[in-house]
Amino acid sequence: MIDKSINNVAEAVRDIPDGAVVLVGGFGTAGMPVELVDALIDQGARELTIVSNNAGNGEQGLAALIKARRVRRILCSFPRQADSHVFDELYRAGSIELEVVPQGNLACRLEAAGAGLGAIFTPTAYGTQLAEGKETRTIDGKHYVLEYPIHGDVALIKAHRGDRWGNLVYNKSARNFGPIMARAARCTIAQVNELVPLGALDPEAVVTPGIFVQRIVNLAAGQALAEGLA
Amino acid sequence: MIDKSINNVAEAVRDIPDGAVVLVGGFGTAGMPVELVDALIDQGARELTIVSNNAGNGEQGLAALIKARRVRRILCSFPRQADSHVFDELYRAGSIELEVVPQGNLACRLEAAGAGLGAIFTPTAYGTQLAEGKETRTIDGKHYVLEYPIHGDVALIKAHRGDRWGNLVYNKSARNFGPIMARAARCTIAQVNELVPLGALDPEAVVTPGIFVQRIVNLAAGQALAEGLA
Amino acid sequence: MNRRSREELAARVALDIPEGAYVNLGIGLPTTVANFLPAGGDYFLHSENGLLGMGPAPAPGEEDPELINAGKQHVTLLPGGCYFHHGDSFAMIRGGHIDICVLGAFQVARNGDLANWHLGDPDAIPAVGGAMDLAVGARQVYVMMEHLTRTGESKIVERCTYPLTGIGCVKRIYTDLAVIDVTARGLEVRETVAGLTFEHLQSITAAPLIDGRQRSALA
Amino acid sequence: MNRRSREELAARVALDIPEGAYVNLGIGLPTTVANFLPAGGDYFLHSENGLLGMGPAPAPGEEDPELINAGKQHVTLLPGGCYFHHGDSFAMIRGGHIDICVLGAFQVARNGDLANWHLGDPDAIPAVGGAMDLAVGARQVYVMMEHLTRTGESKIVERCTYPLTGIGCVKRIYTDLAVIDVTARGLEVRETVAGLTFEHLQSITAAPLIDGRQRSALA
Repeated sequence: MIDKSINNVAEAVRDIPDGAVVLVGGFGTAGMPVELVDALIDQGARELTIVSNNAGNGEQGLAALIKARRVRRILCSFPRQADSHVFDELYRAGSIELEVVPQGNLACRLEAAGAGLGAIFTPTAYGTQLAEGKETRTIDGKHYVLEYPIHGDVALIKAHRGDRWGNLVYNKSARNFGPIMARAARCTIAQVNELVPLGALDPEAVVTPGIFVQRIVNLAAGQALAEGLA
Repeated sequence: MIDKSINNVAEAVRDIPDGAVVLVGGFGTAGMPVELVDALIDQGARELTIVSNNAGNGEQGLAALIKARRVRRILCSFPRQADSHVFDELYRAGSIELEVVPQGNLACRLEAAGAGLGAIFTPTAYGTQLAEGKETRTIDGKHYVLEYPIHGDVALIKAHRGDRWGNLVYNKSARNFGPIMARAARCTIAQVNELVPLGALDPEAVVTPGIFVQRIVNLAAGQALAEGLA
Repeated sequence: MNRRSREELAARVALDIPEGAYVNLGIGLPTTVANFLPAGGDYFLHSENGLLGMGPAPAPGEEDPELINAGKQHVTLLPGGCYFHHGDSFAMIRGGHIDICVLGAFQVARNGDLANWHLGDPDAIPAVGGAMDLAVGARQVYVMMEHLTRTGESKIVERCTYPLTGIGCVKRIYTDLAVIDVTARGLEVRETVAGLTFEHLQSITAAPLIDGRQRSALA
Repeated sequence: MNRRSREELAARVALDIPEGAYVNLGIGLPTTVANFLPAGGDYFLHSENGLLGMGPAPAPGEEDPELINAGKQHVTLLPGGCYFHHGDSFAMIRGGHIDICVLGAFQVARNGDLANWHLGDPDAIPAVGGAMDLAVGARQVYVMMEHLTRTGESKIVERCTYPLTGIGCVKRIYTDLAVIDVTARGLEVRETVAGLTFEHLQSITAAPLIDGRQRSALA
């Protein structure tokens, strides 16, 4: 029997090495896998490269990871936000590297990684600062920039429900980068609010097939366990 | 109020011009939009370019369209089948052009069209006859072939249920090329077994958002109408 | 002259959005255009974080932290709306499936170049979001902005001095003073607010304008 | 010698598929490997037409024309299986998410080149399906085939004479006579059927073999 579920976030992230490229789901706080990121802070891995749409909000989740000085480099589309003060301060101090990637290029570079493409010609950012130094080509009269896949060593994502084979469904706009990060990483770790029996998810409505998920953490079980121990 | 539904297959295909590039869903007979293809035969458009996984089965649907000599050229991954005698005969007679495209390249070229990419480096077919004369590149030690998007003027697809905004869900392995063809064509025409009220489809489980669908034909209504007229 | 308020500007943009259009409204001022679309009509609002058929803000107390728009504001989903991931969402944008995108801008150039993501300050933290994808992908890119900066400089320019978001992408500019189309002939003024002459508009605009205002037969 | 039957060959391949593997079984003979996977274990069968967690053939009378495998045979879906479109399906294949793919072959070359889609006859109608994607995308490509053609020619060759499906992609070859790994050193024979010597196998094989059979300590 194959059971990818783990009841404990600490166990789920235990082997993420220093220097890993970690894809972190979420758009702002929606879909941010806060519990997994907190576990990664406790775990202690350093010199991480983070790929995420934003560079952390407030003091939680990704912001806390950055504040703990575990992140060497971050790729994101929109670091600067009203509540991104943790990132802002380290960036201005020169303590964190930033690569700004247009949101759609972030998406299609992750998709290219997941699908095994070597590179893609995307129209986004042609003629702008963000395409400086990049290969370009005109195809059928339109201009394109060559962009390369973004592969993750690990993806940390938040889904709504999952089963022991790793099949996932999401909740509303918390879906965002989850499905495309899941397929772009060698090891995808998903936290779910509920682990359901095999066959309980509608096979027509599974958003992330289990093939893209290596570990699934049932937060409800973790909480029940913690309460039992308390 | 926007209502993309049409009760009549003839009406749905009325304006497909001679010479159009028509994407036809289906893998074998599963997901083949037989009623729409039959309507296209009746409609009379000629010199079509067809993009479909197969080149027709038996005497129905795509096979009938080919038999009616409406197809100048076909792009597909697997024309030769036990029951592809209609295509086989015309091909051997030199009456139809064939471009064989590996199934995954067919898929990702349709996806590239739908997503607005200019070209993609795909590993499939590198070093084979099907990549002869094509641009290649080695990226991170792996070999890739440059492939271009396949845009359709029209897509004819079969879904299971839909609503008046064009949202679609499919049935089992009849899903196959439907969702990626829908987004690769300028005008996507979907036949559905059932038209449901707006909001009846679970927003988490819509497979093809209505933005990719221009016309939706409710076969059940068409049949009811035909029976009423008979 | 009769400078348009922010609400009047949003209402004016809304007038040009036909029923059935797939529309992405940028963060900030463009988002308010939604408030002026006729009630009862089917307008398909897209949000790049994975929503189509976005509805208005929820009633107080009914906010869902996992149902937000690209500006990270709480929203709702209409019956017939749906959710999808970022890959699909930007396929909609880059693939030419969005009919109209309305964006704010720092500058728009005579040739339709758009600058709206970065003021070029080397100390600023750059952040682009989906602006470059929208600029290049939407079939029609409309800009809505104040005609002048707070210090009175024209935001319509011969050539952008701020870093570009997209080249030659803007089709129409809505300001508090005028509606201007970017055409092969140049910047064609379609409307001016009451009490504003073409000459006055030109005098405060840092790029040559063409008077393309249509006079009704009755005028 | 003890030539393996088609069933024995399928059973032998099945032995090398670990529980939990994501596996694509090619059309024809490879499909039958599924029949020899241990009951009760979780094996994830992928079919390129959009199935993961494919189950056995349905009971007679329960066939669903819209639930078929890549060979267009009626199949079932296990609880925990799911459906997806061709884009996602080939992302699984090309993206390196399929652990093992088992394919038939016309020829396999010493360096792992695979020929299985076309006999090169100029009159033949070419048809490739998903073979080239599987050849390049699956982490491990296994071939199962008869060692010799009907006319007695070796299907293992120095260099393929038929058009290639993929270059250097085959990792292991299962024939009715032997199991052979394609390694950097060449073709290493791992097993031969009872009664077949290495020398005999080499004599009927059109590429040099290396005797890599492990002898148990008790032999």
